[in-house]
Amino acid sequence: MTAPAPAPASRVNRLGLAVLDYRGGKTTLCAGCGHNAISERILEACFELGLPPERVAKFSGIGCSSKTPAYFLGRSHAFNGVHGRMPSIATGALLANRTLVGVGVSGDGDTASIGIGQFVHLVRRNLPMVYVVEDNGVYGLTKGQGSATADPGSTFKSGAVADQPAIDLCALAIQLGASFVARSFSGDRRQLSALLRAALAHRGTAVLDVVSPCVTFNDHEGSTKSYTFVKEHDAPLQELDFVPAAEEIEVDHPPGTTAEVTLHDGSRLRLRKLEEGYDPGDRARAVARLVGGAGSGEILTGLLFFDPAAPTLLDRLRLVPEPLATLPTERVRPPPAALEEINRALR
Amino acid sequence: MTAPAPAPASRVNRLGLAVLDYRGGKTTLCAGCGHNAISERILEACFELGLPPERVAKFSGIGCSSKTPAYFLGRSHAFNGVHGRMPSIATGALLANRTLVGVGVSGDGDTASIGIGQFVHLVRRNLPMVYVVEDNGVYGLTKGQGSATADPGSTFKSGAVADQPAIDLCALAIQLGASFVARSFSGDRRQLSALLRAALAHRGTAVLDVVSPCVTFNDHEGSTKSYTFVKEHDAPLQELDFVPAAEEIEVDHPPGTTAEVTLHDGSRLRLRKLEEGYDPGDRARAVARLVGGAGSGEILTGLLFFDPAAPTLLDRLRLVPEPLATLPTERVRPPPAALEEINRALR
Amino acid sequence: MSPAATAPGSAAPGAPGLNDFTVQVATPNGSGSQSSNAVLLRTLFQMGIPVSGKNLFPSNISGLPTWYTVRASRDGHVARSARVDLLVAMNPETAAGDLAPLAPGTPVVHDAALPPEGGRPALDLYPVPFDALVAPISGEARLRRLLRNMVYVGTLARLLELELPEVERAVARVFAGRARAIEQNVAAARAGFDHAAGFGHRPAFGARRLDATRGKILVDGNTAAALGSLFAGVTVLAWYPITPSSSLAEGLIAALGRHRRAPDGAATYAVVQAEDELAALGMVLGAGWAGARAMTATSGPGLSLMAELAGLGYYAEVPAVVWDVQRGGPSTGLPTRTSQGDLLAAALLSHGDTRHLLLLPGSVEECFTMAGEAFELAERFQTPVFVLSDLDLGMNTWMADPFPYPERPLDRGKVLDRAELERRGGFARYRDVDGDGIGWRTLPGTEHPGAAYFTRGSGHDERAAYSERADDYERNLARLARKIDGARGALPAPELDGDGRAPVGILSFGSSRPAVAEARAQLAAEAGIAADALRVRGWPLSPSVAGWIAAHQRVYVVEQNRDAQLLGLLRLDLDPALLGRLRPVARITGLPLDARSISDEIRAQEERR
Amino acid sequence: MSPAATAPGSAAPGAPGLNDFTVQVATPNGSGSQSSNAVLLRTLFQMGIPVSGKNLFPSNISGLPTWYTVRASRDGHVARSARVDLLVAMNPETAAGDLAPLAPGTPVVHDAALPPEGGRPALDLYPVPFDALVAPISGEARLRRLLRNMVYVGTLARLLELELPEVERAVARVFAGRARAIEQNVAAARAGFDHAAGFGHRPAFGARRLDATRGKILVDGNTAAALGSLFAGVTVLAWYPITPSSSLAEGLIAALGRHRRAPDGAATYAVVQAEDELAALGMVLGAGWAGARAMTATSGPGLSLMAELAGLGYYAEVPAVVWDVQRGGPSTGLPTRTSQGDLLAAALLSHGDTRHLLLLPGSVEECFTMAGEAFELAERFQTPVFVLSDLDLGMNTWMADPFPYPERPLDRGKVLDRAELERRGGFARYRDVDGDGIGWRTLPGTEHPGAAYFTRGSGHDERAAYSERADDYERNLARLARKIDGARGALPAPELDGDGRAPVGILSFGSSRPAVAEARAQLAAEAGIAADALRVRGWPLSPSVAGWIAAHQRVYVVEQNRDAQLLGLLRLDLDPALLGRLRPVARITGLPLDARSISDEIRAQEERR
Ligand SMILES: Cc1ncc(C[n+]2csc(CCOP(=O)(O)OP(=O)(O)O)c2C)c(N)n1
Ligand SMILES: Cc1ncc(C[n+]2csc(CCOP(=O)(O)OP(=O)(O)O)c2C)c(N)n1
Ligand code: SF4
Ligand code: SF4
Ligand SMILES: [Mg+2]
Ligand SMILES: [Mg+2]
Repeated sequence: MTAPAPAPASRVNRLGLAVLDYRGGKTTLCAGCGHNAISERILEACFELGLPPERVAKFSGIGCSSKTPAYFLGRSHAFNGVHGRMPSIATGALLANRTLVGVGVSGDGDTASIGIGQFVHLVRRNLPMVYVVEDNGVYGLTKGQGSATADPGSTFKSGAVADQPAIDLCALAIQLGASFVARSFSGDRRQLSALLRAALAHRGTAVLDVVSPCVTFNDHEGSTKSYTFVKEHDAPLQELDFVPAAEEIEVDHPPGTTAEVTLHDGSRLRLRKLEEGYDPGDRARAVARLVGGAGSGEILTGLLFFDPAAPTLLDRLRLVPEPLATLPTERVRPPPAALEEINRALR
Repeated sequence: MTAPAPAPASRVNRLGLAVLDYRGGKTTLCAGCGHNAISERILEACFELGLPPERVAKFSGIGCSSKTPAYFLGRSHAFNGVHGRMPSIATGALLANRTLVGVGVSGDGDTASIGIGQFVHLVRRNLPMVYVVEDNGVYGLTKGQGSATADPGSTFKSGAVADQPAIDLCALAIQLGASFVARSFSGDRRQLSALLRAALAHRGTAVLDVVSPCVTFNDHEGSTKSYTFVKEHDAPLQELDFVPAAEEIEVDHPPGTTAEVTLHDGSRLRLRKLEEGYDPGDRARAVARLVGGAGSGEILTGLLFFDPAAPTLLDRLRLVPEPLATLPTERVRPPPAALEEINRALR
Repeated sequence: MSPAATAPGSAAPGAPGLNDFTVQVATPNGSGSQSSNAVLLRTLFQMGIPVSGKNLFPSNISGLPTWYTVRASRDGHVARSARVDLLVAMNPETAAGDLAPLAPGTPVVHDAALPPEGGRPALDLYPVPFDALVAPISGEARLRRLLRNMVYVGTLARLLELELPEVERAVARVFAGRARAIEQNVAAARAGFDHAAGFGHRPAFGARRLDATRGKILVDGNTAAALGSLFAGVTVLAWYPITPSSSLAEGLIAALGRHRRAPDGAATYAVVQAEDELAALGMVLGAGWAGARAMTATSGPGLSLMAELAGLGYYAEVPAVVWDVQRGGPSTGLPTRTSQGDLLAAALLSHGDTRHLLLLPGSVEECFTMAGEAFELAERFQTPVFVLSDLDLGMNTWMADPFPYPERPLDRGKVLDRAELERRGGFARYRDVDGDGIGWRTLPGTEHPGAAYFTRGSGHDERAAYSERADDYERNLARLARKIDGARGALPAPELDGDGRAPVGILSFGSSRPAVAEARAQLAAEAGIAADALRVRGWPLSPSVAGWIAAHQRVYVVEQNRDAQLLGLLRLDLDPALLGRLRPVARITGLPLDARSISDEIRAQEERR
Repeated sequence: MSPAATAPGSAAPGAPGLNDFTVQVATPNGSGSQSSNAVLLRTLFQMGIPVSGKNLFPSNISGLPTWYTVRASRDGHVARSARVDLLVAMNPETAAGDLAPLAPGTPVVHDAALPPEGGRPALDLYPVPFDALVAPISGEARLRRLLRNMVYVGTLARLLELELPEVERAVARVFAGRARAIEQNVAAARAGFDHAAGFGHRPAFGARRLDATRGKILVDGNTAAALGSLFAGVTVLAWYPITPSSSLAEGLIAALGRHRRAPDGAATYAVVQAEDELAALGMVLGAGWAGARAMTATSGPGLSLMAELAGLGYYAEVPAVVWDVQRGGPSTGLPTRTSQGDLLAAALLSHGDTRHLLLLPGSVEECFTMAGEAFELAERFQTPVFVLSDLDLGMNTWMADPFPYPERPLDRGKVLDRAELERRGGFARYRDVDGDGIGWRTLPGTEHPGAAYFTRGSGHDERAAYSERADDYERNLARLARKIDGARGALPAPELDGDGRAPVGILSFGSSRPAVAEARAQLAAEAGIAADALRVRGWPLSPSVAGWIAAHQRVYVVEQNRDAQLLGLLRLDLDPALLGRLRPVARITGLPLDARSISDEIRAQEERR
């Protein structure tokens, strides 16, 4: 079992850092907000993987969710941008310095409404980064208006009922060519941890849509994003174990029901299938399963799709291995002879 | 056979109007541009259906494609907006006057890049209008840069090769809850005509992605949006006949291979299936078929998805039947007693 | 921490007195003090005493510090007062900072369990055992937390001699229809009131019934704007939530639901929560083009996002109404603080030679009336109109006169219908037939073969046909400039105060209004400086502004931004000979403007001369 | 139709002469005349005669009218000349309009098959049987259509006494490496040349070898900007296509591909064609934040879309370079016509109190050098820098001095690396430690536990922590204002012309430069009016501008927009006492500025005095 045990403050990881080195500022979110749990899972995952916090760059848009990068990984740089434009800012930063590990946090409003265009194109580019949507079906920070991921039929606190088809960000991402797509629940510590660690080890855009109840505006009876509803309707596709690159553990599951996917750094995600026949490597069927299940109430969680071989934006651009940002003058300014030749050609 | 025969200028429709009454200004597009053929098909469809041109409102964004509303239906109002924002402008106009028949024309750049956010949300709202994407895989008007619908592997005139997953606007629309989705080819007069007439008769957003070769920048060998390539790889799902509401014709196809869908105004689209088992009423399978077929080179055309019962934005808003735009003062200004009561409550 | 931190005037002179004091309540956000503060405000209002309430809240849903300030002013001053005459310290996290700036002897109501720390100049402490007092009222912990706040209202009633029956009436108003809540809150207020009987002394100031609020209403500017739009016959609202404009849209949605649906539910309006602000303005332009009265409401970031479409509206000549309820910028800035920082951005919004009409409401009454004027202007001039409110005006509670019922039927501007087209035998959309730069338009759906025209944001001739000709282009742009310039006289005239003979003038706009009025009184009373005042209510400038400036030797331009943006607009517009008279009094702290910071600055400048 | 339609100066005085004439070629768009016109331009250039070329093309891919103007000027004037001294009428659709404004006796080369219609004042006609002449050269119809254009080059060579060997050399340059094309085009030119031998007479003006172009290059501003960026070490380009900026990005992509890839293909740069302009600027900000030299290029509509993110860059203090190659606005406007209409929009881009640094290149040389300066300024001042070029500068062909190799190594501004952090024991991102308003920053990935800071567009204190405090907010905004103000001296100083003693000054910016220079010569020669000139090259204004204005009694502010936007910026910035001296000479037709419209206007104003 590799799901993190609550890390005692004294434990250190392979870098000799304690959990404390991965903490951020005190949260200013509501007590009980799902987003707080996700912050904890992210910092734990970074701790467990032994990522140097200085190598991580955090990105977010605007919203309660987008505030959270201030509450984890205080030793990492962060860029809290404007509403819906986190993907482009992350893209620029990660092109400028490809050695960074990008962690983006967004909300369902930030991603599915104002930010849907940038989301679509980020996914297509397959820029290596983790993209977490803290999905509560409402605009928390502006006090509870409905968002585009609210399921039709779900009621808002105002009494209004969501009546448009919900945007399923996972189905959308898979259909657009994403290379790693998962759904989880802020309250499922074990599953979320495994997925986050796998996402951090993936080379490509890893989309994690995490249902994360808003206790203030969307946790009531009638909401399909409340703690109660999600707990009751969570339908995990797999039981997940993350196996770090160095570790080797015994397979203790009956054969045939377990699969393993190997991540970029050699680590593996072990999937014990709970839904017969679901294959996270089959793009068309994965989309069909999600689209077909829409409206059933069931919330499919787990690793929905994975393609480790999809070329990333970095591959396509064939960047040098070093960060572009700090290349010395002589590597970015062609020599005088080059300019002379250019001038000659224009003469 | 109800595909329009080339309408002689003298023929008149049920309104007593000739084709000439549906023409627009002289095209300024390149000779041979696929967009010109689509303009012709649109005006013919309006003529054949006997739509009063004054009831049609045309919308477009920016691009060669978006210029075309100037070249058909000169007796219809038109709003040529800014790049990528046609959906919102059309939404406002059609809410202001629900009695208008909205015809939107956009390009693949206008829709799939800068405009993808508005496209996604228009489709979700299911605003009644026809949305034609004149899809050539390039930015024509800015001289040939690649667009997001260019198939990976397709080469541009510059020699560059498209290397990102293409956005399949049809798959996207279906997945997002669209109610009418079709794909066609500017060169397939019969199919496009039937689809356009059905789209005009549909109550909801009718998305038509029409492959429309750009003869100047994307009609070369190596392009998957050239006339030659499309002709060779066109895989129609059905043979289509549009049957106007008033007409009744003999079924002359062997039973089992023919289906009919009935449109809002009582007209019907008759489908003679060419692909075994394809059911345009099954959202999940339709998406899976498109996603699964991506990369095969085959261009699936025809009616991809249809749901006549999906509630439209007008249904949800419960608008009065008259145009909001011209309601008289007494219907939009509450009486003095209402204000008195309000003032009292604030005292 | 104190909300004012180093804000202007925190060491303000003057002492509280009868019906002249400011109470500040410090609480954590989300703790439910909103209702208590409303009761406090209402009680004073019902006692006939002029009041105003300022809510200083964080950009956070719950837990961060919040301050609410209730000001009673026998003279009717309703600007923020930088003085704190009495503090209700409910937030242990900010207590130290809240107490620090207080003058010695300031009364402080606090939780008996949390006495303020030592080292402070002697304050006049009133400890209240909140938990003990609410314990008997409810068994529910969550409710008890809320009720604590009503206890301090009762305590204040005793200390400030508020009339208890009016407190109870106010509770009944605020919790209208919820009998159990009324009962419990009244009990809490009484408990606070009774407890305070034991203090043995009270502050040197307090309240006594006046007759200065008769016939008035209490309302915030966003509600006023929503109601104004309702009675102006708005038919399409497209919006995207953003503080501090959301309550304008949400207020309008509520009002439309109540007043504009037939018994069968059919609506004479359409509301769309758009996917973003670009879509919101796109919808408004589409609707305006098709003939609807269409509007949106936003704040700074949304305004910026609307830049491209705003230019389309200007150039394609489409009516639209955009409310910008300003907040602190730049960028996300201080989303829950007030500002007048979008003036230049709105006036010039978009690339190219774009100019917009602005309306600048300075009161809740004007939020109501200008909502109507905005539509009239937008349709008359066929152009987007930007109404610049702000958080202070929009979200705080103000006394106002009741809203007047609009007298005239809607004027929809120059629209040709079928019959008129028939009569004229056609039309040219962009031809200046009337000499005012405004062409006639038709609406889509008009059943006439000559009704259609082609609307575009690219170059066009008088007949709306595509044109790249230099002469068409130049003529069209010149006409547009003429059209916008022609609106000067149609926009609301400036509000003038004073007899016009003072050597000093104060020029301002928007929510600076009450602070300017009070500052004038302070200048006159404290420094013998008489100052006239002019408040600009629209852009482009009224023709009368220049003359007024010319009649004053020194004109202080008061505004709530860093870059003196109104002064900037004046500089862009006026004869340079007048500009030497103008002096900036521009400052932005995020807090509503107070009079003291204006009068201090003007007095200092006048004395330096 | 004529391109100038009612453009300024179409009835311009002056007569053509030796090495002083303007040839206008009217063709349908897409007919392949680009290469012929390039040969014509090059031939004159190679003969040592100063030249300039102006391409007037439609917003359309093929078929609509296009005009290309080649001007030869022994005096080195390279502004557009409104005179047409010789017309090549290749477009039957526009022929009538093209001929209409011509002075009697103007030489016209036309297709023998399409003689100009009667009723025109006698023109000097040179009919050429294009089809017959190209028939022997190629059997391919499409090719023959292109070759027709080279025929008129040959005809002009004869008529204007261009040296045929230089024509042939120019053909070889333009079709470099394509032997068959060279051969056929030379044949076409010869055919035109030979045919013209039969005319028996020629125009009264023509060309003769000079030595005024030695060492010069021919290039457009977008190429120059691309090359300047390349040699400034750009590492990230994010862009979205839009005329007239696309060729800047595409030129840079080509240059990067050639000069910045290792033999194994590894690139020291990243280019992304973004999904729109918001994403483009977002990427640039992300990259600039992470330490890259990042840029984008756009035009008006894209600039408007960048408004929100531009404010983020300003407030979060992120380096970024944005090229705005201006075109006719408002809205989509005239996408293929030039303008200086985005000046105010760029300077103030975004809501709130946002101000940006502007660079205003006036020549292709400056497009090169300012590309480098833009990065230096952006990184030094940690803020977005907007470089305002325009279609005339960016897409037309100009003579220039060869580009100078940058002398200094890249200055990356105040960046703390690990060692320096160690030494300082930490840092506060937004603290003004050096008194210039500029804090020190760290780059993500810096391996030091104290390196990280939190970047945001919302309120923050010196340590980059979230803050809503009034004092933090006000202090931060004031520092930002100081920082931007401090750039005045760091921006390129104005270019001055004249001895500074004239009573009249002409103040301008950008591509107005050559027209102003020529207008000064005209004023001196024709009206005896001596005028000094100052060209602003950056914003905020150089401190020297005020003094220069003060030294002149009347200053004409020349610019290519409707609303006198440079004058507007001057009004915003300068002592009002100086403003009375400023007089607008603002006009926008979409055509590149010509000298005559300036000198006429100034002369008229001077004479009216
Ligand atoms: C351009 C712009 N428009 C609107 C806003 C106001 N706004 C702030 S957060 C938010 C929605 C956030 O919702 P979501 O992303 O779901 O985050 P949550 O608060 O629910 O975690 C909005 C609309 C803004 N900051 N900027
Ligand atoms: C905001 C903005 N950005 C860029 C442009 C430039 N532009 C004009 S058309 C176009 C692309 C059009 O491509 P598409 O929609 O595919 O139409 P096509 O010309 O291929 O029919 C672009 C980028 C613009 N007009 N506005
Ligand atoms: S409002 Fe909702 S989303 Fe925001 S912090 Fe509170 S619980 Fe979380
Ligand atoms: S450039 Fe392409 S898309 Fe544009 S008109 Fe020509 S063929 Fe059509
Ligand atoms: Mg949310
Ligand atoms: Mg295209």
